[in-house]
Amino acid sequence: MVNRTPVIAIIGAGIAGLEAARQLSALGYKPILIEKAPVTGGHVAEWNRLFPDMSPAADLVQSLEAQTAKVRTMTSTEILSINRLKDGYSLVLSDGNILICQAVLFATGFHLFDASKKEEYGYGIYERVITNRDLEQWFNTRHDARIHNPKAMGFVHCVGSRDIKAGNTQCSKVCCITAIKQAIEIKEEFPDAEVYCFYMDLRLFGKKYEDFYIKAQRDHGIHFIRGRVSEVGEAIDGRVVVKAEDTLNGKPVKVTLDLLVLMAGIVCNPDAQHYAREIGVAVDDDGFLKSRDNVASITESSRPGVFFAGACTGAKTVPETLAEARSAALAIHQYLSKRG
Amino acid sequence: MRERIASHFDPFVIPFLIGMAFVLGYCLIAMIRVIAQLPKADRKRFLVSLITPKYIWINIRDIFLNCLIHVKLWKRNRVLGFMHSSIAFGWFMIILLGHLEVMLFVPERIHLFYYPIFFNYFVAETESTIQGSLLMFLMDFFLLMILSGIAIAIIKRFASRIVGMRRTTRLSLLDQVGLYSLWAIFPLRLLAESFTAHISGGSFLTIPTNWVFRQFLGNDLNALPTWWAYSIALCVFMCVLPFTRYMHIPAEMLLIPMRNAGIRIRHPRKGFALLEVYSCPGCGVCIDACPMSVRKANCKDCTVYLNRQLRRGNERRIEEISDKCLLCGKCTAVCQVGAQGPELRVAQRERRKYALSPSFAGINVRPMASAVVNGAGGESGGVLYFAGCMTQLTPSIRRATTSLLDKAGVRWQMMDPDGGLCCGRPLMMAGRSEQARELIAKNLEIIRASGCDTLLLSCPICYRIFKEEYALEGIRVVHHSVFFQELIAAGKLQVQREDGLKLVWHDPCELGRGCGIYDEPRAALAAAGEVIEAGKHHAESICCGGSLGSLTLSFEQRRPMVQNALDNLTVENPSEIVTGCPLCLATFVRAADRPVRDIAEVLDSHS
Amino acid sequence: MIYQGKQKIWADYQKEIPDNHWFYVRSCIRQNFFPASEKYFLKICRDMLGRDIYESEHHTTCAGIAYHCDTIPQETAMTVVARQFALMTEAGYDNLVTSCITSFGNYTEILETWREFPELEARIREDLWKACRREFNKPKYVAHASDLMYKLRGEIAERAQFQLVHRATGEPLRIVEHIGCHYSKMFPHKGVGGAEYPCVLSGMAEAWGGQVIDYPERRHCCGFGFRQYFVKANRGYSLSNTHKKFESMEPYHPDMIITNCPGCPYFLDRWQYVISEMNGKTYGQNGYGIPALTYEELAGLVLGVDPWDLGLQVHQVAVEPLLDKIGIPYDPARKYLGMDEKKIMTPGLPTSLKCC
Amino acid sequence: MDFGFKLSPSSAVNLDTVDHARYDRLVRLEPDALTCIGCGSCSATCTAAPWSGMSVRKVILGLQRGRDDEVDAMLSRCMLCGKCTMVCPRGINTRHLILTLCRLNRKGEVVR
Repeated sequence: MVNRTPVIAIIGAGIAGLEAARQLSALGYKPILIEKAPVTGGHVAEWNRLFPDMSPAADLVQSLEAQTAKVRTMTSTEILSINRLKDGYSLVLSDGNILICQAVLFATGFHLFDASKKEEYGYGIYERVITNRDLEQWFNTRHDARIHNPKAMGFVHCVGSRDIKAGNTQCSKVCCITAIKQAIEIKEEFPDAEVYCFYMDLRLFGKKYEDFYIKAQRDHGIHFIRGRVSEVGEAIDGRVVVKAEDTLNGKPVKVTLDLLVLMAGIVCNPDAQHYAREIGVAVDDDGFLKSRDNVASITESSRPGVFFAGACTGAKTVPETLAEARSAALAIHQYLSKRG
Repeated sequence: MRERIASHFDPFVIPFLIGMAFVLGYCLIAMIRVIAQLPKADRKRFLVSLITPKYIWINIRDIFLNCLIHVKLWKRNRVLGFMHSSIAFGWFMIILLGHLEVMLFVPERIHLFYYPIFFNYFVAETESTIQGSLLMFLMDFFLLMILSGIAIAIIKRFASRIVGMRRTTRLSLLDQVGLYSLWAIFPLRLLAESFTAHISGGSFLTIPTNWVFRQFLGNDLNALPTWWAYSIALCVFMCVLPFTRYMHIPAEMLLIPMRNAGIRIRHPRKGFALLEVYSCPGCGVCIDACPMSVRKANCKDCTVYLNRQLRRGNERRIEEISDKCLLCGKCTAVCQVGAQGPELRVAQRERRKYALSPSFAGINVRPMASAVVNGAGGESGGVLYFAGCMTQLTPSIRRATTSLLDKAGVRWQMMDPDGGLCCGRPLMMAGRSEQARELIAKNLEIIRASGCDTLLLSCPICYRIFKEEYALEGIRVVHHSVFFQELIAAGKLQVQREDGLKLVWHDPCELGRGCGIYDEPRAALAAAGEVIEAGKHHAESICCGGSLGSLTLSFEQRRPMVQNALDNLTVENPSEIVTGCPLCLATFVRAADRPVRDIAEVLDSHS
Repeated sequence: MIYQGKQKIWADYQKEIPDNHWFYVRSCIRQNFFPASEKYFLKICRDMLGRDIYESEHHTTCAGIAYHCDTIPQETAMTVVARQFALMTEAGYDNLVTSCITSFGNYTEILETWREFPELEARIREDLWKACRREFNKPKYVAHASDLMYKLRGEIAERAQFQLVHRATGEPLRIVEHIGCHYSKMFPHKGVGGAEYPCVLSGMAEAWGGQVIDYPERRHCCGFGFRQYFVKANRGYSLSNTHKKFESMEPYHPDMIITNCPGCPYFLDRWQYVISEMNGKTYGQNGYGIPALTYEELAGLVLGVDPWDLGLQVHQVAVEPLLDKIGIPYDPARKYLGMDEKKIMTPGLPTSLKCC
Repeated sequence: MDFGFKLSPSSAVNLDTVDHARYDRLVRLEPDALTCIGCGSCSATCTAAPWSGMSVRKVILGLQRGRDDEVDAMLSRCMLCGKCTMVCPRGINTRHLILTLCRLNRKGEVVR
């Protein structure tokens, strides 16, 4: 091993993978990005604009891609299996190659909760029920027959988050601010629409998030109703009837909407869980990969040579993911340097 | 001595006569209207005062000192004082001397109104007599005095800072007409008299100017147009006067005796309020004084503009100005005519119509009343301490106050240990006095039940209404700062003086300007440390900006006012800011760069 | 409404329903409300479709009503249910089919409770032994009778004399399905199609030619709610629930309602009369009500059973307009004839609700 | 016919039909009302609350839900002491909001 450039496999070429690859390249390594999808950029590449500055997501992804243009990137490549070696790992890839590496970085990201599992909300059954991802894609493409000059719209927070029945008791962290961001964008597009946000708690922890909230209330008159939507029905005209309890008023509310957006939560990528189990990396009871320490070494796993970056260990915002990717690159560097 | 005009008349007096007739007629009608609008009891009171010798003397003295000499203005700003008194007093003297001349020289013409005004045109006087030369000297002297005043006025208009005013009012069109005609009157009189001086005589001012003019305008015919111009300027001024701020000249002469008779604003637009509005000279002293003026946008919300909008009947602006005001009373404190800005605003608020009015008649105060009865333990007398709503947000005041009471061995009990009813002052400030009376009745029930002999307040907002509006005969209403000062003076409360402790006392509006309490808190504080003064203090202290008086000012809008008040307090770099109002305290604490405490806290920590 | 979406959910919630050999337990109240329903369930299964269904005259209430009225503790209900299981075991059956939705819910709830707390099951076994010296095996399958009917819907469709279509227009009838609350709301996986979009009744309706309509308050309770109805002071609450459902389904102009619960058809039927008396409002066409049938009655009609033999005359809402729509022949003169062909009494007519 | 029971009105608030004219007018006059986060500071500190149930939070919410009777009952107990304004974390001028509301009739018109 000595004198040979160590091989670092980065699983997933979303923003975490790209940023880690960029940092590792800068440190003189030759990381290899393995991406299941035909393109890089992950979830962020599908998003339109990012809070809090409303900067285009494409700008961030393109900038990361440009800076990692020289990194060997294998797209449309799946990992069939992953095995532990004496001092490294071997990855069997779907293109027939076997990759022997000294360090593996999980940048596997998250999966959006399948909103149709919350049957009472009728995603996939009612025409006018869409998800946050659908709406974000509409912002990108402006092409969705369901979104046509809505007069009344609703956002349901915590769909598949903080919900023991949905198998995910964790807060997905970014949905509150995403809902408010999307609600504002919708109001900018359709100023006459009444927009309701049904929330359990509003968790606006990040920089400038509260400003977004105040803006949504004050400048756009978005209605925030504290109460989780209990059920959605379809009216005879195809609009959806939403029922919830207005808990601050202690009374049930009912409203007919032209469009209902479900803020699908964040769950761990099942592939990541699968790979982790193959090489004996622990999966936490929240379904995400388990860090060696949730405070001091979140980017390190319990196995030597296996590292984490981004949402594979839990819901993260974009800046958090980028910071973690840098941190993971440094952890890998230290690990490889120590090994000599 | 001879009369120059055989007919004793010249057409140029006609403009003056028209102006004079108009202004006198207008003022007479206006005066009758104001008096008629007074409530019956007030009217009677006022008319009786007019024939009461004591009031006659006070009225004459006040009118002389305020309207002519502008004593208040002198105290405030000598340049402005000189400017105003030179014009007012000078003009008054010229008119007086004119009449004197007529009486002395042509007493048979005294019935001609215009004779004293245009005396030099109609009568040629000789300066060879002592009488004549003295009068002519005095005439020139007062004319010069007026002209100097006018000169300052012109400077003030274009550069107010030179005369010590940061801001001055913006004039309406008619005000400008009035102003320029007023400016024109006296230079024109000088011209007229100068052109006439070689015929009718003159003194140190008119003779030299006459000589100057004669060097190049050597024709007596020049005299007549200047007399015409002088008369026309007078006419213009008098004709626009009722519609300009100069209406304050006659209005104030009625206002002074009315105020001396104890008349108050009873109606937002009629009677005394109307008179106050017209008494406003529009000088703009209130603009600089107003704590809201730190925001330039609020300059238009000062009392001078309220009066102007009231004259114009601009309801939208009247409401805006009335509701924004902090009711700190500073404008009244600095006002030359004593216009009551806060009272006038509250009267406007009172006038407002509501779809919904609160009602407190249904409150059952029996539990609170029986609590104080039990608290008194069958004994009468003792102190009943009412902390009030705001003190509940500043529990340190309550703790310090009760601690001091214990230290002084006073027998006391709380009136609102678990929160009570509001005193009613905030409702009064909002113009809902009828509802406030319901609360007053409820609170009275509790106070009376307690059998106390002293009602102690740590909140000046409460203190003011308990003092002014509650029928508490036999019970002493006292603010804690006064009460503790007395305890210290009587030796019942030992306060240790701390060396190097520099305390500045913030006069809360309701306590200082509202109730006239300035010295007791300072005396009490002096026992604990060195008391220093703020930049502006006593009656001119600056409102903290947190006042409940303002209905519409938002938290953000108040912020610069709070900062300005704090800047004023820290001019002498005190180590601590001390106040006696929980609202001032809460307001200052948020923004201050040094400790802010209530007087009770300071005394408690030093005893 | 995206039908494929529903199908996807139905695929997730399919339960195993054995084809034959069932131990049948009746409902306490259905025999009073709609007496021919249970009779025709047995008749259709046994006589027409040749299934083995056993019924014991010794079985009692499952105690579900008392349990849901909070008048007995669950342990009591469990012991009663255990006796029912013992009867089934003694008769040599493994599959339990209940006529009542609340019974179905009660059995399911007790079996699930025993699964979570085996010590409780042991105690109940002991109690049952002490009480009546009986022992039992837990049933292998518990189904509601509508599950079985759902399973047999294809066979019934093959033998159908009538289709649920409007004879005049050829349009499918618009059918509101109403599922009893205790069917799958407690345990979604125990119901065919789950709790959100149960397909037990809609499967029958569609198999027999009808079209199921989906209205916003489809999930809502019929209003029975045990205590809400049994206590007169609360009865307005029960009525208001039903009213809410009718207001919600009204714009869809349903031709009929089918239900699988003892209480639901009763309240959806009778309350239409009460609402019409209270505020003069009727929900069917031309001043009639919307017939609310049990699934057995519907199966009977489809199979060509005489409406009066099915007991449709005991419904408050007149069924004649519906029969006419489908084209089912009936003899108006026989409507109020008893089994012995003698005239039973004719009910008085309501003020507003039109009846034949 | 008297059955001895009645149809009870629904307690649910139907946002499609609820009349919020007064609320709409209020937020035009007092846009800050929109920023209420329902924290309840105002109710907790209210002088009138202990004996009247007054709560600015409930007033703002009640208006949006068409519960005008409850709103008016609460408003008619306010003493305008201003404590709620002091504690509001969003800086809403609750005191003026109450005064403004008292000036609006049910239709949301300012009474003159």
